[in-house]
Amino acid sequence: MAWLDAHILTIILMCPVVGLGIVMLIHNGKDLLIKQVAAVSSGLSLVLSLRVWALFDASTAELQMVERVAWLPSAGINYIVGVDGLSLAMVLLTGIVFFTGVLTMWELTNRVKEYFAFTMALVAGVFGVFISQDLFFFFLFYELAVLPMYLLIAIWGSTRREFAAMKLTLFLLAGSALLFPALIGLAHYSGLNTFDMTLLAEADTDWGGMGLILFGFIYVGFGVLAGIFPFHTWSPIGHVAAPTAVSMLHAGVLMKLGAYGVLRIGMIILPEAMGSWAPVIAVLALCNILYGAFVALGQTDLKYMIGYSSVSHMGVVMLGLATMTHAGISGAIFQMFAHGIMTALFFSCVGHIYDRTHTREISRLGGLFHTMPRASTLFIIAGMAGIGVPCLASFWAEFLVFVAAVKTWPIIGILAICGLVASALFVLRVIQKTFFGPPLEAWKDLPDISNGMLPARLILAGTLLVFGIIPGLMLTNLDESVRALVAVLAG
Amino acid sequence: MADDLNTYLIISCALFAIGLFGVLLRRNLVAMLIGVELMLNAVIINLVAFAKFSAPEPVTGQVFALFVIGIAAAEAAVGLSIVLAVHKSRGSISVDDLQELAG
Amino acid sequence: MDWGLASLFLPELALLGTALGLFVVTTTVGGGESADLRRAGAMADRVAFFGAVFAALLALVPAEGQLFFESYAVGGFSQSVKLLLCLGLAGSAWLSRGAARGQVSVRDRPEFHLFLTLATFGMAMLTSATELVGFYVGLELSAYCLYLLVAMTRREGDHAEAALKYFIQGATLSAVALFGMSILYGLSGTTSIAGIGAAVTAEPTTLALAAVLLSLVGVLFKLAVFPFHFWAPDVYEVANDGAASFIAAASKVGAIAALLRLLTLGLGHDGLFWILGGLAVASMTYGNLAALVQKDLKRLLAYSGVAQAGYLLMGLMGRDEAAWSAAIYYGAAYLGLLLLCFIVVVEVGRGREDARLPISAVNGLYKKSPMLAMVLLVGLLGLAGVPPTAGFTGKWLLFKAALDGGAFWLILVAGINNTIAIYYYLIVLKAAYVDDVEDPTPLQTSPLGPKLGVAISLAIVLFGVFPQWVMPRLLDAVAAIL
Amino acid sequence: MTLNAWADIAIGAPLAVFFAMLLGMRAWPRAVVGLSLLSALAVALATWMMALNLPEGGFTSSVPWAVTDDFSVSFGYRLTGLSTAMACVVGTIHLLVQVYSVGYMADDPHKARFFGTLSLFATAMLGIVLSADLAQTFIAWELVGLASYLLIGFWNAKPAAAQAAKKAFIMTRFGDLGLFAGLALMVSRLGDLKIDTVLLAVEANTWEPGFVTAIGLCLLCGIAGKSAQFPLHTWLPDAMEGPTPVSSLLHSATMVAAGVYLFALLQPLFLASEFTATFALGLAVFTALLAATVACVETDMKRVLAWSSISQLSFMLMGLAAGSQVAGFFHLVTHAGFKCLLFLSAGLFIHAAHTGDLLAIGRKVGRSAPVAALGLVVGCVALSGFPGFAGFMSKELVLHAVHEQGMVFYSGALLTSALTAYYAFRLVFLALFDPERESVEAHPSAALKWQQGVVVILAVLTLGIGWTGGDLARHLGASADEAHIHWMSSGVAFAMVALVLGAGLAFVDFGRGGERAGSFAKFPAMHRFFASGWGVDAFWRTFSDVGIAGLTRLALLIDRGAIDRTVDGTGAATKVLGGVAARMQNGRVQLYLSIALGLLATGLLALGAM
Repeated sequence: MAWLDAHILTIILMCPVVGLGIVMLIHNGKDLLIKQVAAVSSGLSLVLSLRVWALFDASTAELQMVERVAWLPSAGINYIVGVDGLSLAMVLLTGIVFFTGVLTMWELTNRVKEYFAFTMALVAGVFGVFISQDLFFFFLFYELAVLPMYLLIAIWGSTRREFAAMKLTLFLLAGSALLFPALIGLAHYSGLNTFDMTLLAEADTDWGGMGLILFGFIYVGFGVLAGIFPFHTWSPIGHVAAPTAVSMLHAGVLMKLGAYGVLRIGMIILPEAMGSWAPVIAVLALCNILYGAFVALGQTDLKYMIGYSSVSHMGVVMLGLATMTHAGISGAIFQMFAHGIMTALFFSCVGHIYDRTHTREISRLGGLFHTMPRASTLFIIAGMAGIGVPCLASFWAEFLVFVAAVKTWPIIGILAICGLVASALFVLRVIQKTFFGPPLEAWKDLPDISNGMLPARLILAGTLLVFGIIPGLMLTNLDESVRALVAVLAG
Repeated sequence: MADDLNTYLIISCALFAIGLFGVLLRRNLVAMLIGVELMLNAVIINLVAFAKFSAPEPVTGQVFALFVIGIAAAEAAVGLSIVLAVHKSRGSISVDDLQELAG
Repeated sequence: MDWGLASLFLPELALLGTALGLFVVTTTVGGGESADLRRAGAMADRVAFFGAVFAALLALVPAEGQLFFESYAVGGFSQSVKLLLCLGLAGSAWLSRGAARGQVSVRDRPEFHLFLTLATFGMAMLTSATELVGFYVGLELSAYCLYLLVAMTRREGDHAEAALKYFIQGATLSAVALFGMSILYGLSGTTSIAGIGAAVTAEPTTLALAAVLLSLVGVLFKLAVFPFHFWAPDVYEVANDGAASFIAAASKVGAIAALLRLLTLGLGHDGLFWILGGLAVASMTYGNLAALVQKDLKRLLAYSGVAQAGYLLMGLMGRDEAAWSAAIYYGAAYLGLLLLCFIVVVEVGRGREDARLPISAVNGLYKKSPMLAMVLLVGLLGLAGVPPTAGFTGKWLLFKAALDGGAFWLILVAGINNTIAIYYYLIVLKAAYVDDVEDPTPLQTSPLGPKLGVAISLAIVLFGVFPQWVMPRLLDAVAAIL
Repeated sequence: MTLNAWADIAIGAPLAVFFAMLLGMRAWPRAVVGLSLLSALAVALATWMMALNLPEGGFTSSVPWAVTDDFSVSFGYRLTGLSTAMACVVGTIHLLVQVYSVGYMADDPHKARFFGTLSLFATAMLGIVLSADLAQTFIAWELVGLASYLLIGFWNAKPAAAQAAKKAFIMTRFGDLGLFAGLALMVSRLGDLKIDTVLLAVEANTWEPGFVTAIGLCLLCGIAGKSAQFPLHTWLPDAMEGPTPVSSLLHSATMVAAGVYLFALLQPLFLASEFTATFALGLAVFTALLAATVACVETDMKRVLAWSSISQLSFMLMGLAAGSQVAGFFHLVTHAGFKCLLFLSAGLFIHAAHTGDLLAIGRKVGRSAPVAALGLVVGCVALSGFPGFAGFMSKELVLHAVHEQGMVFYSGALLTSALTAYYAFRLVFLALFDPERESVEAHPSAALKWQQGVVVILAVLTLGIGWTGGDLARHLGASADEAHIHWMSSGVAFAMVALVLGAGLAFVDFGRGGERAGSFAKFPAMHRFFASGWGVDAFWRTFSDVGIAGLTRLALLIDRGAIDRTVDGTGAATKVLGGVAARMQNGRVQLYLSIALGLLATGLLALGAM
């Protein structure tokens, strides 16, 4: 057992990789066996991420469960894996969304083997990013997480899938084109010639002008994936075209990679540059919140609406990071977790509706509350979380971020609070149009979510509720690490 | 024209230039081959001139020249065989007919 | 018979032995009956393949020392490159067995393999030559063999034109390079690269640097760097698959080794490296942009080769062991990735009469042969520099070395280029995985083809994730020649 | 049982019922209803126990909920005179409405969902009332908004109900913006939002006046949203789409009173800045007048009561803004009583007549439903401020308090109370004394007994509440005479004149038969203006059509037009560049060589220059 605890993070990373290997060996025809292997590997990674949560000691800010292997010392690369307050929630989020994603796609019939193989590669990349503490491995897993998206969307997607897949992949990789020089530049200009993040962070090198440029590259590079304002147009198109579980994984977890990247690499290693970039990040985040909400209001397709709502909620995350205060950053990380779960729930419900009605046009849907009470209630729970109704996880996140924002930049804070109304507007409009109102003839006898498919969504709704009622669960773990980060940022 | 290094260098550069323009401007493939041969001969003159005038022990230059002569001959053989193949397949050895492969 | 010296020359001896064997086979071909012609052809395939594998094994034997009056250095660097060359030869020989798709007439097959082996021998000489004469002879020997290989495609058509263009550009540029070498000889009075290097660094006059740049032209031509790359698209597209795979993979590794050898001349001069940097950016951008609009798979690989040469050249801006070892690592990765792509080209192209292969030929590969589709996936994503393949690690190490040479903004250009490149790699991948095909009959591939592809892709992924198995050895090897 | 335990029951029991409903809604609906009634009883009991054995200095206990360095939120209870009194009001009314709903919802298939959401509302309302931390108040405040959204939209098959629910939620959300901004501003000064710390900070008045005014106005904005004050009041009349028990519990007695309760709780903060106090008073008077005029011309029974609630809420705010916590709060208590009675009896009328329209009810039902008629009469008399009844006792205190604030406000208040009397009696005459009443005999169903029982109890309570002013004041910690009516003062006289004028005019218009159009009909322009709610609703509709839709179109334009086009443009441009590069390879070998050697020459020259 001790061995397991010592190498728990690598084992979590290996779950999807081993799963991928096994799936590749299974003959193409045996769909059920492939799904079971996927379920076991995702279930195992979820259980282990819960164990990491349990083992986590909230009283220290240092990295825990660290595994360090000198990989290629001549080039300054070593395999360092560890988790601290900032990444703990993200590991759990990935575990949950991965497991529920696999369950949601249980009824897939078209090319099952390749689907689960690519999904597991993607998730291995995501786990890798959240646990790795070395820039080389961070970027390796980051790109590994982005590439399978192309095939997942292009093969199993729906509307304009090839165009959307290509646009999404090129947009994200254009972002990573900026990251390449930035990450290498960090190792070079710090004079340490190592990619070990903790060393880079501790050695308070004077970056000078180069620090600003590097931070700019990192912010825009990772920001593209986090959907910051001018670079967000790929995310709605990508979500609409992607199959359900892929949009769950994508909006739920992948967009957090971007924000996590800015946090872990930008803010910790280049604190002074963060200081001077913070106002820009805050203004762009404000645009994200308001602009995303108003565009979501104008959408006619359910998934587009959720896509733009993700853009709006990611704005809250970036605003929280930009405040550089304890409450703000804790709120931002809480929002990354809460929004991940919420979007996953959103997409799984929309996926169910799309599979039954084969349309996502809000105008053609109506009165679904009576034909599909389960799907509707779950969608409304997700919607309420989106609006920031209390006793659901997103409330605490937005509450902390907005309070911190008003404290640091009163004008931006107050304007950001208007985001509360904007998000209420577009979510309620959709709920009213699709679920309330008289049940339409066309959708008379549609089956509701079956008992088999319900547990996945219940897990998601349950997590929202648990973290909504007991925010302490999340905040105590974050506390020390964020305090240390704020101290670094304060310089 | 004094019998010293500069004269030979001038001659070899001139020869090299003539050969180069032969390759670039002549329409006929065989003429282009001749141009390449001229360039190689210019190099040979160069080598021998350096060996005679400025090299500490001249033998390396002359050996190098011998090698170049040998290889120039091989080159001519290969070049002509390819020109022959072109003639068989295209029926002409003018450069203007060799423009199908593009894009 | 003192085995001492001969032990240094083993891989070359193996290659010469194979060449001799093949030469004997070519003499027996005389008669016209097709039966023994086919037998001779099959015999030639076997001799060539096992000869190459034997040579590769011999290259593993550690050897250290000088031959032929210090003009032929054998060491870690040369032996590792020779290993790669022999593997490349084995791969190409295997790909062109039975002259895949019958592109080389049965009568010419023994000669085909003879020239392949001689070309590899020439490049092996090039790698160890520490002296201009040996360097030049090796360069020309391999070049002439390649021209003939391209000209050997059986069917009438454009192969002769491609071969001629290849020859004319090659001959002219090697003459220019020779002119530069002669001036270097004139300035330094010696033909040993080390001697010349010392003379050039002693008084770095413009003439000396210009001569160095001129002498580099021959190698840049072989590497297909931007202004000297015009031969590549035509040759890849039209040459028979065996020759094309050899030119794309093995000859590029040879070119890299030659460049590393020759570049030691101008190590001290920033100006020279900034011009190389300029060439690198030009070839990256040109290669990637031109590849965007290609419809033929092999022509696309050619332009991608030009772009990869650009990345490699930029990596060398670091001018230290890290850069040199990264270059070899990237060369090895590139060799493996190209072999993967050509396995798919050969298997998919079987039965097509024309040597060309449009991208649509790969449509629906996921259904026709899932294993080949996976091989293509790893090959293309490796070329695109996507983890966990060796392509990614290679690019990372290359760009890290480039940054040590102060090329931060060049790396940004390289990053953007990489994104542009991903577009056309994904276009091919889309054809293989997404586009459907009318007759989903499974592709009858050769028994060994896909399995060899899977083995190579596994090796590429493993070397990508565990670079430390090979990098330390490369670093020591490179330290010897720098 | 310690006070803490009682408070836990008050908040925990209904929450448990809500979750039971969520999980087991379809399986055993009757069980959920039973549980809900039981929990309502427990809550009422808990609130009364808390009120009765409240220690002298009040009782506060809290546990940290979310802690960060800059600011932390705690969950807990702060039992004072004010909070326990309000809790009792909520507990009792909630119990009565739940009992009434058993009858009202007897044949509705989604019964369990109704009771579950009603319990959720109870938890949230008590969360506001008992909270010790303004952050917890804000959280409960939002939850109440959610409960009201779910309850208004209970019959979500009806598009009108769904639209009303959305409108209610969004309009209260506008108000919540102000509340959140106020709280956030306060937090930037204090570490946490505990009510005691806030009140201490206000007493110490360390903050500069501008800051206090800003906070006051922000909080007022939140109160205007929740307690339907001008301009955020148009959602309340539409909220009548919901079932009648919801209208009675939420939209008259308890939920809308949350804003008033918050004002009473933080009264020192509002009164600390002169400007906020007068602004609040002016706003209250204006809203009261507006609502009263609209109530006079409204034809639907429940909408009349809704506009009347808005008007009475403004009376409470007037009392508080004028400085007397007892007056405002006492009016809240009495209003909760008689308005709930009016709504429940309206429910009976609408059940009998199957329509909400006053004239139709008058014709179809009229006096044939005795209990409903009794409820209506007692309610309207109390509402109109007939001396001795509940309405008069509390409104008199309010008028007395407003009297000191200057004649303008006082005259406005008097005019409003006259109008109140007018529409109260108009209601009675139209509903009960309709000359052409066809006597259709009502068929009392078994369930009706529950409803009629509750109406009778409430009628008795309404009669009694008027006299409890004194001990309520004592409970609030103020002296008893604060709640004493100065019978012989000029204020009472003016109030009597207003009452007689209003009632008289109503009798003249509707009492004696005739075309019963009402005197307002004589001025058609004014009639239409009042009927449209002074055009406020139209303003909000244009705001959303032009403003929000316009912004959306602008955002879409930017998104599709500018950003998307540039992105696709760059993609296409690179392909065009690719074409150019590929064309460079045009097949002529001599061109290739010239390009190569030309570039080489430039390289050599560059070397020379370097």
